[in-house]
Amino acid sequence: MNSIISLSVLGVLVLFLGILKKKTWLLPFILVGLMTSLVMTVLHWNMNRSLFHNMLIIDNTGVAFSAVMIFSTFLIFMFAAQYYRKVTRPLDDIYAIMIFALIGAVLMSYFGNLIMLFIGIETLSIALYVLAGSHKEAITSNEATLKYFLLGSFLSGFLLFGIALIYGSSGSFDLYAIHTYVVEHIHQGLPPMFKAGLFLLIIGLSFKIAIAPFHFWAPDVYEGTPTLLTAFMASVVKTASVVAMYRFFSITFFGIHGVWEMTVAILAGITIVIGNVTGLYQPNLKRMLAYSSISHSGYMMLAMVAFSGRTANALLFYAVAYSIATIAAFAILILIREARGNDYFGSFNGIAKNNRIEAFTLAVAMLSLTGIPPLAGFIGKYFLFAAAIEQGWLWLVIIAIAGSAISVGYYFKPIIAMYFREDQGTILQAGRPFKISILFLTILTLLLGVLPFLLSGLI
Amino acid sequence: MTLLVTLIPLLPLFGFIILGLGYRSIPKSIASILGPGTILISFILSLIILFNFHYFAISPFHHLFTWLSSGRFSVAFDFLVDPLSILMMLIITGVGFIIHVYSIGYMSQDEGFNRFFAYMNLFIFFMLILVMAANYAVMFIGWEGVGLCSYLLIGFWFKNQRFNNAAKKALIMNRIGDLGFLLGMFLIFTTFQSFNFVTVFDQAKAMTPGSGTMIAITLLLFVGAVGKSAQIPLHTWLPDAMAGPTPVSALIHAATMVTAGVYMVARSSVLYVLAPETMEVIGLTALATMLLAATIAIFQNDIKKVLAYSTISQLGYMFLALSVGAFTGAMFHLMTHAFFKALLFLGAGSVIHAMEGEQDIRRMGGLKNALPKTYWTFLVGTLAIAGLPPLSGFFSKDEILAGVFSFGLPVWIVAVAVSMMTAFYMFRLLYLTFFGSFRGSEHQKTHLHESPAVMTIPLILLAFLAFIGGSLNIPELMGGSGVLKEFLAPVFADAVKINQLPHHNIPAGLEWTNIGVVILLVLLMAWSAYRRFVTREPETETRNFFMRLAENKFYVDELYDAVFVKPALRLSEGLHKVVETKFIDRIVNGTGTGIIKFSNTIRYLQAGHVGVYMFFMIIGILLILFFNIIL
Amino acid sequence: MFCSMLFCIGVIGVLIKRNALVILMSIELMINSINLLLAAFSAYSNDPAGQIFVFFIMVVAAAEVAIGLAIIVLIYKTTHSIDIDVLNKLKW
Amino acid sequence: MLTLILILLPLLTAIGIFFIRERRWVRNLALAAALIEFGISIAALIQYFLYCHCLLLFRLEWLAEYGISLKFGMDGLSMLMTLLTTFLVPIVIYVSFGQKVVRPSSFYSLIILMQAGLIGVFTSFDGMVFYIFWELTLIPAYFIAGYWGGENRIRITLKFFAYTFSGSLLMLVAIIYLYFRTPLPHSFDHIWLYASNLNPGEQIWVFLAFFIAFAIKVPVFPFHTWQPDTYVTAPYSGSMLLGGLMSKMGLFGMIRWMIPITYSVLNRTDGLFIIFPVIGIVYASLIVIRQDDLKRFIAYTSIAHLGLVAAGAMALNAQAMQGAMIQMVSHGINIVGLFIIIQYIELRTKTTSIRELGGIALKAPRLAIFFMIILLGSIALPLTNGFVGEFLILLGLFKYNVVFAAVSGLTIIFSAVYMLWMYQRVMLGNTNAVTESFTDLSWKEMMPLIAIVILVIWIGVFPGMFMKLAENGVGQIIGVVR
Repeated sequence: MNSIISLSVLGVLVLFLGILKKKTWLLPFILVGLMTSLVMTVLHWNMNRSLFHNMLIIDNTGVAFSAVMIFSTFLIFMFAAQYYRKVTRPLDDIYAIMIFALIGAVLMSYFGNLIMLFIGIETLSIALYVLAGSHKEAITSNEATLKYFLLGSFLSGFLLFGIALIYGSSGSFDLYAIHTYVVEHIHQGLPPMFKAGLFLLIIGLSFKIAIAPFHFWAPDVYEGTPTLLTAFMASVVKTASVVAMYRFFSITFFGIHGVWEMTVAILAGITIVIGNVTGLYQPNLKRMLAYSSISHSGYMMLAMVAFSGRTANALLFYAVAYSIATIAAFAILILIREARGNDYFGSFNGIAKNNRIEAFTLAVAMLSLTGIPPLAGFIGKYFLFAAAIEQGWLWLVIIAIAGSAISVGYYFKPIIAMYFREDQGTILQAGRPFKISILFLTILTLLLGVLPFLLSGLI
Repeated sequence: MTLLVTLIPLLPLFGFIILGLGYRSIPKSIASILGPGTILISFILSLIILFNFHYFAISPFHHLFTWLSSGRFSVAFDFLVDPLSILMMLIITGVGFIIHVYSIGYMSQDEGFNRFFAYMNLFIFFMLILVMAANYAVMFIGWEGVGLCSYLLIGFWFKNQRFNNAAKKALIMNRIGDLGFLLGMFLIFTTFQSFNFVTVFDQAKAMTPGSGTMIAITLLLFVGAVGKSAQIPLHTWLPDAMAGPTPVSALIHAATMVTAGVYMVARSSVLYVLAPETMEVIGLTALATMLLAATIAIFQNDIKKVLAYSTISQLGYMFLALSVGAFTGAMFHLMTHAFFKALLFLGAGSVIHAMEGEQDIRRMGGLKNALPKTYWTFLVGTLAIAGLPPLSGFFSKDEILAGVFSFGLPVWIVAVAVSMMTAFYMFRLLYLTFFGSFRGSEHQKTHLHESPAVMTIPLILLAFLAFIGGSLNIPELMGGSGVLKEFLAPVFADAVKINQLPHHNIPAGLEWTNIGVVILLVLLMAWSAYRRFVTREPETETRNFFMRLAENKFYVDELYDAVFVKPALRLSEGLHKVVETKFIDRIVNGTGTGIIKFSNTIRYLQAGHVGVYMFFMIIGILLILFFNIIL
Repeated sequence: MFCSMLFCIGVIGVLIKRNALVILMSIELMINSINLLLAAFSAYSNDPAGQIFVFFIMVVAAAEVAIGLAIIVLIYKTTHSIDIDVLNKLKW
Repeated sequence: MLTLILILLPLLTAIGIFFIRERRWVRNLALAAALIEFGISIAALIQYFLYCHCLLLFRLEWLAEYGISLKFGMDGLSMLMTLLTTFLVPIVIYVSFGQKVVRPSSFYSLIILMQAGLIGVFTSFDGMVFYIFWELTLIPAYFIAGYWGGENRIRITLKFFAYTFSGSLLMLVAIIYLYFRTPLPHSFDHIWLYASNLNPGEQIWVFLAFFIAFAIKVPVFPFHTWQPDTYVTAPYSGSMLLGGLMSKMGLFGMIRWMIPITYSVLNRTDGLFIIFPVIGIVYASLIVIRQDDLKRFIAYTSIAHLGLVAAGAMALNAQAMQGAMIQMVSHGINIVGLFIIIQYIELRTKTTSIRELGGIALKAPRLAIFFMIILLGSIALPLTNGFVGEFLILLGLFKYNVVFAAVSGLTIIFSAVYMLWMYQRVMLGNTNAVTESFTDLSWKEMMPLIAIVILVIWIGVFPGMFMKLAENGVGQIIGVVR
């Protein structure tokens, strides 16, 4: 609870600072604020209480995930200075909106009631619509925001419809209440209306996570959105939506796997295939990362399908590993764009020569996403595969590993370009804090890979 | 005693290592002492062993160390020094020493002097290992080792790719045989759980004659022998092997290595007598080889080639003897053959030396005045191989013929025919080389000279041996005691006991008449050869189809080339061009490219139009709802 | 039933129309149909939560529409059209 | 404990070296580390023979709740392979001094890192840890071949990586699958994995996954197409590591993991899978005859030789498997020796085309001698290392199935054919323009070759120690199989 409050306060204060034209204070202030709210979140550990008649449920899952999301945001803000170096006007609005979006995400990780879920999602989405279009001059940015807005609101309509149907059949918005309803009606079969609601809910969330066939927005929007915010989308938003979905499966729809698991499994399979295969052909890193994020959503669905007591943990680990790697990749992407104006793989040629740390970071990120031991990505994948195999979803796992095998094809493009292709004498201007933070990300990836038990036993 | 026994092979090895490491620094003088010296000591040691063995009956077994061991399976590096081995050791070291001495003179001008002696010593080492081995595995070491040495020595002048090809051919042919030998060993092991001669033979005695495994074992081993001893169909390497320096031909390709097959069969006599069918196979192979080689020999013009083919046919003799169970006879002939064939080769070497590398006998003639020593020794050799009494060849051949006669008349006739042909081509060689008028170039004529003492003395020594060598085993018929027979008796005792072959004794009169007939025929041959090649000029002889066929070795090489070598190369091409690139590699790359193509197609789903996206999403939604609600 | 039909109409409107404004309106239609649905349900099982939710939805929808209109204006400024198919720079 | 040091030392060295700039320092440090590593492994060997002829085990909980624990140990097999690794890596490093390496710090740290990975693979007794190290070796190999490689290295190395990676992913699935079939509490410990109970159907799938993964690594026909290109394009150090050590990972994996777990498949299918390597022997031997590039030549010969080893490993009897172990060591030594010689030749003549060479023996008798000895080793002449292994393997195969033995035995003929052909073309004959100014080896260059030749002879004449190690290791595996 405190974290939400503190975040909101932070957001408002940021706006004030903007009014006071205190540009230089902005980022430090935000970083400090995020740290404090992160601390507050962590203080909720093992608190396990519900607020406002189960409107919000503060449990370890929620705490862990929201901590992760706040942390990711923190990292992204680390790179904000670099990204907006050339911009002169105070960016308080954009930062504030990012923070509000974060609040939405945190709500999604705590919600105990469909109303809260809806509010969380909408807070997140509306903020994102704005962010996506925040680069007003660029036509791509406009297109991105338009597409995102139209599709987003369209699908949130379905989400709402789903909520309505569930409400209609169960007569409540409260997750536990619905669950009791489910438990009562499970043996004489759930009414179609409820089922329809359930699936519409899943669909609404799949859109946010970018599960095929609801992934179409992702590549375009990612490409059009300003890179920093793309990183935000790719890490925080995805995590939030995943945890939201997890809450459904762990609380409300607990005990009726039979109803949804096959559908989700098929969706996951399609997503993995489409994400990886399509990613293979992408000419530039940003769009490639979009597809990679799609495929990773597929992998996370793998964990949902193979639902068990360890799923939360597996998801957490995977989300962390994925977010870290992705953010690192986007950080390097920002540099490349700055130096070269574009992010086609050609622009990566030989940057390893003069920019060892940057190249190394990107390489590690890519390897981690590919799932090569001993990096965090591998452990995450291992957890998912293990869970899936344990539950006997062998065919799905086969698709998944086929996907990872294919993914080598595109994750190695930047590595090859950076290390094996001839040098063009590029030198990336990265500030010291920037370098430190990417190094930090790299070390984190390695650390989680070598000492996974730091995170694996958490929830 | 074990130490002494061990020293016998180790000394040549020692010589090899010294010469090999210091092949640059060591001066020729030292090399020419070290090389033969080690062999001489080994020879003396072998004599000591013989002496001890004979009078103090020391145990034939000498254990060195365990070589391979895995679980129950274990191969020990053991020596078995029984009469058979001792005989071979004496031949190898003795003849070896003489040839080494000869080489000092022969190779004196060669810059690879040290290398040569290093290889020769290495060869002696492996050869000794081969004959001293107490089990098949260790025997195999020597078996392969001598093959290697012959490879190295045939290709000694490696500048010349033709020689290298000959060397390669020799090793590969040997390897083909070795595979058979190896499989035979494996079969032995799986049958008797051991490689040791003694164990194997003891168990084998219990087995029923003519059993399948026995036949398989013996046949496989014989394949090895065929490879080593250049019998049909693997005989083609030996003539080419003459590319090597002449002493090599004398030592390796006449006296010792090529007889390894004979030795091996004799060693495994117990197994062979248990497989009569195999014996027949051996007999037929031997007969075929004898005939073929002899016919070819008649029409060869290269002095060494003639000798090479005669070697092949003489080896055929030995195998024939083995096939009729006359093991002692085979060994006896092996020994005498070592003497006179070495002698002949060295004589040829001396001739070539004098003719400055000329090997074609059509360019020679009338050398007997220029090289008297060579001529006389060569004459002895010829008489010996032709089998005229009282030279060694006569006794050994006679013993074999006797054995064959008791076996069956037709075989005897063939054998006699071959011995006649032998006489013919040997005398042809003799006449064309030493009689008549000189047909070489003027330059050669002026440079004709007798070889130095270091080369002639070995000739004389060998001539002496070739002369009296027969006395070792004069049959009872001629009031001889058959020393060798008695000496080897214990080795072949079991074999003879088991041997089922018919052994009705022949009346002495018949025996004598046979001998007489053979001698007469041989003399006749000598005379006809004289008529043909001395009184008439050799060039005038016109050659009909058959002659040309024989002259070209019946085109066996060409046949092999067409049947094995070329197809193999073409197959290799084909596999690489078709299977490898077009098939296997294409599948792998195809998967990759296929996925990329797939990607290139489905990425167009991302049409960029919001409407399209919405449309797809709706379809997705409807499908999900349809499958979950309606169904 | 009626509400579902209304919803479907909205969906179809979104699908067939190419004009951003009309699509926005259709989405609103969808949302309103849901509001109606919720109200009906809450009346059916006399439980106020549903109607409260409706208010939430209205608020959020208002915000959404505001943003949406802003975006459309933005688009119009850059492309001088509000046809959604004009913008397809980002694809494949 | 020593085992842990053996893994950690290179890891730390690799990290350390990565940050050093001074070329000479990097080189010497790397060499020193490798030599120390060798010393440690010798110490481990002594310890092994002094105390229990058994595992020197080190265990540490890692992901307890997932049944993964860092379990390293040294039985006979691990000992042999570790010795091989620690013996070869210093040689590889030393030889690489010959050519000027760009970015030495990365280069040598990758080599050392690879060593760490290899030792991890050979000594880990926990399935998942094994897999982790298995992949860990892939990265350095990829980068070495890709960064320091020859022409169109990018395509080739990517193919290499993708191919092997796909294989190992299959293995990953198989291992995890086994994990859930192990008796409770589930564990990746090798004992547990051996004890996992699968029904025949599952066994076949698990077996196939393992087989493909390992076959690609070895490589066994028909999974070999990545290999020749990679050997050719990789720098010599890379080719040595790939051919000498990485290929052994596959065979080692077969013996340590595949066979004990799924031997029953081999029993049931009755040698169906031995056919692949056996075909490979003939196939590669035939293809090799027409190869012109020396590195490609070696690549194909190694397919043939390793095919024999794989066949031996799968023959499921003590002799064959022991022979396979010995032969793995011998082949590692020989192929590295051959690569060293080829490197010397290329350094002098700037070519590896057999056609263009010839008559080198005239100019460089030392080189000729070393070449000949190593070559004899690889054509398995008695009293060289090659023979011991091949003899045992063929004997074992003969016990298993006469036909296989006979066909594999053809390698005795074939190897002689192609090896001598190559030697004749390269070393013998008269010199030509290319080899006219060929200089003989200096003592510095001879060092590694001397070391290798000593081992060639040693294993050939007194294989006792190696046989003992192999016997102890194989004994347990066979024990499981029985």
